[in-house]
Amino acid sequence: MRYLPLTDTDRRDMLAFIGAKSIDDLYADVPKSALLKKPVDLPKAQGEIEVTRHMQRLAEKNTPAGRTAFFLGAGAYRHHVPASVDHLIQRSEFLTSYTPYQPEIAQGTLQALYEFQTQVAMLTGMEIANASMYDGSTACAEAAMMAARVTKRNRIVFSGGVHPHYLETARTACEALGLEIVTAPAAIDDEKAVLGLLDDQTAAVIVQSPNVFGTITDLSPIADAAHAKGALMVATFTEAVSLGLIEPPGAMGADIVCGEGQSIGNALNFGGPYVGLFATREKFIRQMPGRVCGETVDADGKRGFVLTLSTREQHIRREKATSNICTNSGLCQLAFTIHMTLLGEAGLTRLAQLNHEKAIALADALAKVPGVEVLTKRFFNEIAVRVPTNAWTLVDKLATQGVIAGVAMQRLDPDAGMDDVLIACATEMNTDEDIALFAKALKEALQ
Amino acid sequence: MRYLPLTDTDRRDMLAFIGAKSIDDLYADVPKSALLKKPVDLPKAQGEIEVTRHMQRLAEKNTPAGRTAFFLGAGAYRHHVPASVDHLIQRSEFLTSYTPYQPEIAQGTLQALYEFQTQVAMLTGMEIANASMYDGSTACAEAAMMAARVTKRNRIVFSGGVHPHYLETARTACEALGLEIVTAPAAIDDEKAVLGLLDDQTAAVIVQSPNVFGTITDLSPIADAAHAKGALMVATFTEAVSLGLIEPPGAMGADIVCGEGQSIGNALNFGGPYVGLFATREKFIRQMPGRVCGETVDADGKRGFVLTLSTREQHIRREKATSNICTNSGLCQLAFTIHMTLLGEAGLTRLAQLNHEKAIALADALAKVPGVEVLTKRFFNEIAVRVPTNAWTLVDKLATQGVIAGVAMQRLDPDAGMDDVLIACATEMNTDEDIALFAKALKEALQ
Amino acid sequence: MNTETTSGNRGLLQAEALIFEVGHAESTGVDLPKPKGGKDRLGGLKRKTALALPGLTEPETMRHFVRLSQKNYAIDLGLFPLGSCTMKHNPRLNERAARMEGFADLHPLQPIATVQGAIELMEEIAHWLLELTGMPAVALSPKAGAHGEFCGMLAIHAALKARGEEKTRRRVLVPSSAHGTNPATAAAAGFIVDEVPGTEDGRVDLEAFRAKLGPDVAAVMLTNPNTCGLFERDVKEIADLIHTSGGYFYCDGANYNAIVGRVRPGDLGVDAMHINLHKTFSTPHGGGGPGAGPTVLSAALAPYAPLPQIVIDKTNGGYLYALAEHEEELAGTGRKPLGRMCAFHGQMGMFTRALAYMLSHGSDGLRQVAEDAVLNANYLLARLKPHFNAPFGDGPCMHEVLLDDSTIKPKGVETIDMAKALLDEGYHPFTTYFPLVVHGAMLIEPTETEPKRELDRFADVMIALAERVEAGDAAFFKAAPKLAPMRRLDDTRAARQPKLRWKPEGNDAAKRAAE
Amino acid sequence: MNTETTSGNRGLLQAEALIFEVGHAESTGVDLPKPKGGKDRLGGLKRKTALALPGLTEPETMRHFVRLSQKNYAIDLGLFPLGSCTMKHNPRLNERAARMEGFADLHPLQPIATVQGAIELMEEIAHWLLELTGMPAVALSPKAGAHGEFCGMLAIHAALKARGEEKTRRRVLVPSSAHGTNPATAAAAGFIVDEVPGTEDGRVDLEAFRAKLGPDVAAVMLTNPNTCGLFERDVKEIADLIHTSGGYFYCDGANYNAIVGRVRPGDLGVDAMHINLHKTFSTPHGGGGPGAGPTVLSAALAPYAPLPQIVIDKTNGGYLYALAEHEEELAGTGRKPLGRMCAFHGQMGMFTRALAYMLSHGSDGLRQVAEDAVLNANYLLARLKPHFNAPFGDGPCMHEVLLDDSTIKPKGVETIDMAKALLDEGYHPFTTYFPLVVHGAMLIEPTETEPKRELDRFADVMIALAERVEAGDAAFFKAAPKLAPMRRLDDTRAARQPKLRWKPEGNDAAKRAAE
Ligand SMILES: Cc1ncc(COP(=O)(O)O)c(C=O)c1O
Ligand SMILES: Cc1ncc(COP(=O)(O)O)c(C=O)c1O
Repeated sequence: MRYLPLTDTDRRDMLAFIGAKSIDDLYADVPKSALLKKPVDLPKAQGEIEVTRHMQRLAEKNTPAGRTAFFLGAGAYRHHVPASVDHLIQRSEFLTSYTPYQPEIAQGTLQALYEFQTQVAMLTGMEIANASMYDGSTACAEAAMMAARVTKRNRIVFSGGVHPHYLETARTACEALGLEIVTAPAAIDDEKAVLGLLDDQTAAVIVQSPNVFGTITDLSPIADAAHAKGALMVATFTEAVSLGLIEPPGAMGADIVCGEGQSIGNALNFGGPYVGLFATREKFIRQMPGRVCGETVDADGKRGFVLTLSTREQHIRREKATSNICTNSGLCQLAFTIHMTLLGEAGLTRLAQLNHEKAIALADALAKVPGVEVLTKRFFNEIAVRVPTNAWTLVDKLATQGVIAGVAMQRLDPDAGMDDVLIACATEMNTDEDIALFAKALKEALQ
Repeated sequence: MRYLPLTDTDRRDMLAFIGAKSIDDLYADVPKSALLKKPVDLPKAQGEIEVTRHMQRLAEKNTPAGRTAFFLGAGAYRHHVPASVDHLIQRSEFLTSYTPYQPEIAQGTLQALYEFQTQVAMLTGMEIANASMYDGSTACAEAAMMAARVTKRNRIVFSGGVHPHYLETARTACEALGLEIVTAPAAIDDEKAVLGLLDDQTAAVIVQSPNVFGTITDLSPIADAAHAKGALMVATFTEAVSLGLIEPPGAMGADIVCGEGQSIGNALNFGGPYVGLFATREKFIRQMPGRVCGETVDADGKRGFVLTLSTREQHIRREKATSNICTNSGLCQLAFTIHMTLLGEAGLTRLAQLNHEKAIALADALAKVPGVEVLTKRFFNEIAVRVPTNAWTLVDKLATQGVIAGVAMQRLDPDAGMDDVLIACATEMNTDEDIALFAKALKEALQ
Repeated sequence: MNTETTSGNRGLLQAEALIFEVGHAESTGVDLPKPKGGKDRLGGLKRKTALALPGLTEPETMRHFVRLSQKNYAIDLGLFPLGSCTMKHNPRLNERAARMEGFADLHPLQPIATVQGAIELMEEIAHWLLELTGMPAVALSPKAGAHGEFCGMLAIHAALKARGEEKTRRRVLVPSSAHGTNPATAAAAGFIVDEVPGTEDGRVDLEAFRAKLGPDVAAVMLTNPNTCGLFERDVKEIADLIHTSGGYFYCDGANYNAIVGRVRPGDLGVDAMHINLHKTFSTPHGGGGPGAGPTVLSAALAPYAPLPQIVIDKTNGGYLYALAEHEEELAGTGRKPLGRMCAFHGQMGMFTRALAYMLSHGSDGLRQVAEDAVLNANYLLARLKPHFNAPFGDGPCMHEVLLDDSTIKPKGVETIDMAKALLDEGYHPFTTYFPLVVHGAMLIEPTETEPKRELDRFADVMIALAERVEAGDAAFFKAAPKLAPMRRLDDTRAARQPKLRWKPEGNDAAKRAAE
Repeated sequence: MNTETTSGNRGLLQAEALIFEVGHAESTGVDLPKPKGGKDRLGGLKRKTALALPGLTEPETMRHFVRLSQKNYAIDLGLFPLGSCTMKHNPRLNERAARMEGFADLHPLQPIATVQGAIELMEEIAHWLLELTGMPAVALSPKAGAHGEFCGMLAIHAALKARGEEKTRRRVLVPSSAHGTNPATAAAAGFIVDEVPGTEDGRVDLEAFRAKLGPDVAAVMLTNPNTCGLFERDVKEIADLIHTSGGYFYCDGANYNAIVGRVRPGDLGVDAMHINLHKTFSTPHGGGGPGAGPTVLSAALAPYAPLPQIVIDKTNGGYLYALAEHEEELAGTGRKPLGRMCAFHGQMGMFTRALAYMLSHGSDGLRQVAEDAVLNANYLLARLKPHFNAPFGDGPCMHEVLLDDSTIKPKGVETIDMAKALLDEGYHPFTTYFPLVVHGAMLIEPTETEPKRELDRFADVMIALAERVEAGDAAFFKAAPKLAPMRRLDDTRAARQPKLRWKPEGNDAAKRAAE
């Protein structure tokens, strides 16, 4: 087998050296009854040619986004990833290294982490950031739990614009801990509804901007109200590129900013792996979940980097840890860092502007379709539109014409009572032809 | 522009430091009349998204071999290249390094070269090998010229089984030098015809096995006859994998072995880049063309490798050099070395056996098609078949049915008078279904 | 070693500043069409706060990260014997498969008809995991091992709730040798952690365990093979005991590599177990992640598996894969999902890699994986035992060798020093000081992808170092590493005055970097 | 630096044996189905001679070559100022394009209808080259620069033959500063090489050149910008003179990067010029190749362009690309191809990369390439001139800076020593001892993809070294390199007793390797 270097001779010699008669001697501690006599009932070993054919066959049963006019976002976004990004993250020294537990031979990973933390802090307008969470949804759940720790309160208020998957993920995690989840009804543009839900038992108010309908909101009044009640203001987002063009949560009073980093450096990958961004205030540093990398010096006084503040983490703190997270999103975080390094302020700003302009063009094109109403007024690259039919069936229908129109709100939340709402997004990947095709197909579908 | 690091500020500062008013000052030596005032008439700069679309559009106008039932060889072969090979050759340290002129910081390239030279020598059964030529055809031309140098004679005899492109390439190169090219008529299986062409002015007799029709030949009698006349025996080949199963030319008296290495480690690439293999006897070492890597030690007595015997080469010897070659096929040679390392004797032998068995299956399947005659009796993975129609039009016709049947001899040599001869090849990439489909389509096409 | 150079480089080892110290806000490595620049629809929320993010052109970016990468150790450079981490070879075929357009360029919310192959792949990897573990159900969405633990403990919480016992059964028994994620996860799921001591021979103390059982016990979290690299002989008794006392058996599957294809957790009475695809099934560690932690569940816990779930839509005679994303879509199946672990359906990019790995090995190859992993570990144990203290080294180990520093400490050399000396020898060290139950633990996991030659070379180095300790050369160890990219780093300083990001004012850093 | 370790590794720098010293003939890293093993059809020619090729499994192979790679310097690691080699950034977009299934998985002999996009791409790159150079025709098939030279000289030979002068015009004038491939090529094409001396200011001596002209002169081979990094001011006169005397002007285009988009060789009277796509157009050097040397031709030489040639097939109103592979297929066009340069159609894999590079820059970007390349060189010249002797440094240079060791040699330090000292500083040195016309030449080509920051860092290092020479520390230079993967290697020994391959008996090597 091509991955197994031991030859039969090696195996014989090694058993002899150990003083074992057969490999089974080494499994002596396993209850005889539990030791399988023969391989389980699964296919036998295959070479690269066969495995490639097998995977190709499965891959070809799917319709890649790039082969369609593609307008789907709602938590994952199709952006261009420069060839150099994917090349660099595949370097053996990054791809096949472990968590940097031995900093003297892991400065590559560590310095990149330090750069990532700085980029995330700058992007969100916060003081500090951690070394990544699994994704935006779990980062959001961690933010809720952290807020409860910081405030020693157990009531979490969610606005009606938070991505339903984020809400469900946080609910699942928080309720086990006995935290109470309070939610405002789903609404295209009504984040301020959370103001009415605040009380002095509230640990945090969690608002998404741009929200799941694309609406962007000024968080300052919400932050002020939350602070007045002694609660933390948690801002979340699913589209990191938006921060290139809109005011960052950190500048609007957020105490914790968490969100999805996939759109920078990472492919769609059918939902994972992605990279959760998590930033907060310096004063909350010891309540922050996840790994962090910090600057220090070596025995020669040279600057270097190490994983630090591990007294917050499970391997030291065990049941008192700020989170149980161990493996995080290392390589996706590296892709984010590299792409962000390539972009820089100039590139990110332009990328964000392009996205916004494509979305404006999309909104205008769809608005012209009889019976279609654009519901989102202030947006970055995503909008909600009302269609005069069931949005989910409409999306499936358009797909057969090579248009992935977006996602029906009903699919994200069947109970929202928004079966006629479609969420569509445009990025730099969409051509004017794509938009025209979408509008045309939509018009025909509705006739 | 993403590849140009100088900022306008940099440019201004640098010009000032140099003491130049404008960039044109630095082009002062160029005749004014020849200095272009504005960019030439070509498209302006484009980003990755646009360039990718442009290349994708062109790529999609082609039919990739893998999307068809593919039986084409005749100098380039479709074999599986393990994923790790392409990954390794893309490592920056290999991909973006130059010819190892500074051995202290090029041991990676040099040791791999030394391993390549050893592999090629072992594979061909020769004493030494060089660091690669451009491809098999130019290696063959170099062999002819080397033979002329070694023997101080100027008559080169080619057998009728040599790939027409190889013959033409050698003819083009040799005739400029005033060497005389003598060729036996194209024949499926008549290499010994060269015996009648030998004389005591003959520098070399060049025989290909497996030849362009797939026929394999015992070179020993030809070598003996050549040596008797004081000529060198030059063996060439286009399918390196064949050496895993058939007796190597070195064991049959060849003085120079040259051929194409593409089939190990390298994709089809529409004809290039490929890698020319060149091996010979130790005693001819100083007449050998191309770079060679040799073993030595460093100041601490540690084993290391350097480019050596450069007194044969153009940069030292200039007009008296053994060849004008400078840049060779470095990266393709590395791919060959890596793939050969993965294969080893066990893997190469099995790969060769599989190819041979597929070819036998192909021959038997085609032989059953009414009107089709298999002409090649002793073969490795390629055969010539006679079809009851023009082979070229037949190939074009079958292509429309998703079968790339091979190549018509007429396309390679219109003057061979073999318009009804088709050259077809099978490799480990062909499934039994491919072969059945080919036979079926051929049968129908001939009805 | 610290030969000074003008450049700050040392031969091929390049000094590298932070991007913030060399980049410009105007520079970029990405060319995009110029925006048309019409009126925006941001409702006055256009960014006012400066970004100040530096950019680098592509050549500068390539160099920056290639230079950084060379300061890293990696599996592709040599033995990476981090115990408990299963640092095995990562086949490049898997990387190629994961990048196939038909997988990488798929959005998780695409119309179901356009992603049939993707869901079929999820079904296929689920099938492999169920066959290998002998369990009836699996939750694919957990994103790493700890997340899988969380999923399993939430399933137990849900099952207890269904029994109306979630308030009464709050105690979770966790052996003292457990990995930190176990107690952390139990706590995160709202349970109270109760430690179970171990025995002289590195296993759970069965008597102590029995004594702790009671009506308030929700579950036991047991790692098997355990973190000492040993198989828990009494695993079946433990399973029976916890079950009869009304609790559940969570098994930490991080060490599954030792038994894959040879022992099925389902035959041991396990109720839930996560599988680290980034360990046993070779998806790359990527310097810290991403991973994937599919969690297999027993019949008792299967009904509580999280959303989404794959269902087959046979409406009008068809056969379509679909995803149930909400409980109502499971109506009538009797399933009561515990909720949702994360957005979307899990780490698809890891599923493609892991499936390519499974198909490549096949059932026969996977069994060989376990045997070779165990053989390699026992061979190292046999070679090192004479020179180090192996606390539980009398019997065979599983896939990892546990040593401690008890014999070298008297000479002034501790586990950490031994680890740093290995850096100079060109090795990534073993896992240090884990498990906590053994003082000065050195946990060595060679994995099955090491040739005997490499094991012998490593053993020779370890033995030579042991002899150097014997010779009383403690100073040599304290001074290590000398040949690594950096000398020993000051952890205390990092934690005392945390500096977690670059700041403009911190620009003296620029100079230091260029030193 | 030579700190001994047991492993032979030095930190991250891994000692690595030859595959022949560690592999087994039974081991393999490739799994293939078992052959059925029927009767062969090899006619008794089945291999009898043992192959004895060792194999390695995939993990071992990955490690072997990754370890080796780290002993290499590369553009992606730092400045690579090899004069005459144009070591510029190699964009990864180009690698991606070359690997598109529709290009990489195409056979050169596929039915023409199945490769229309490939030929269109060849047409497109031809169009770019013709527009940029202002020439009427191009031969795409030459596989590297020297091969392009050969193509050009064969075209000249063919043209002379058509004039019936191939026997009388045998002399080719080659400046003494020419690259070795020029005389070597002229000789290979059957010409007699006649050297033309240079002037004080590094150009061709026009008078000497005029004096050498005559009825037996076939051509002049001139590099412009020349190998001293200077533009040949008299290039037009030279062109006129050679033309009026009945000869042709071959221009070596290796240094085209300095003028691309700014000067068209067609406007200078050039008859043939090769273009190194692996220099000007960024296709990777790959440790020595492959390259590509498309050769542009003047109207006088165009008819003799080699086969194959792209033709448009308009039969019954269609528009199909086709390839004329034999002279008869060109009947009626008046073309008399010189023959065939190689099998198939040229370095397609390089065309895809180069086209992606051209499209990315566009006509504006390519012009900027030339200007920045020249600016970077002149900036370095200005910084280094005060500290080294720049033989032709009074006027501006083109894209490379020529220095020599005349000021340091008296202190006992030669060009080679300066080069080796740079290795310790983490730089690949300049080109040494070329061009031959300048003793102890150091030819520095920074290229346009270097930021000013890197140029300054390099200049600081060069100046610091110059000062060290001044200080009389010659021993330091003779001892260099100390920090590179190896100390100075013994070239003489390698050439005296050539050892060009591993041999079983040479197994003491194994031991030495492990040192
Ligand atoms: C024994 C054990 N359990 C659990 C984990 C957590 O797995 P992950 O890092 O994938 O979250 C690990 C990982 O190191 C481990 O070693
Ligand atoms: C001036 C000059 N001419 C010709 C050549 C030969 O080009 P190639 O190496 O591509 O054959 C070179 C390459 O180094 C060169 O520098």
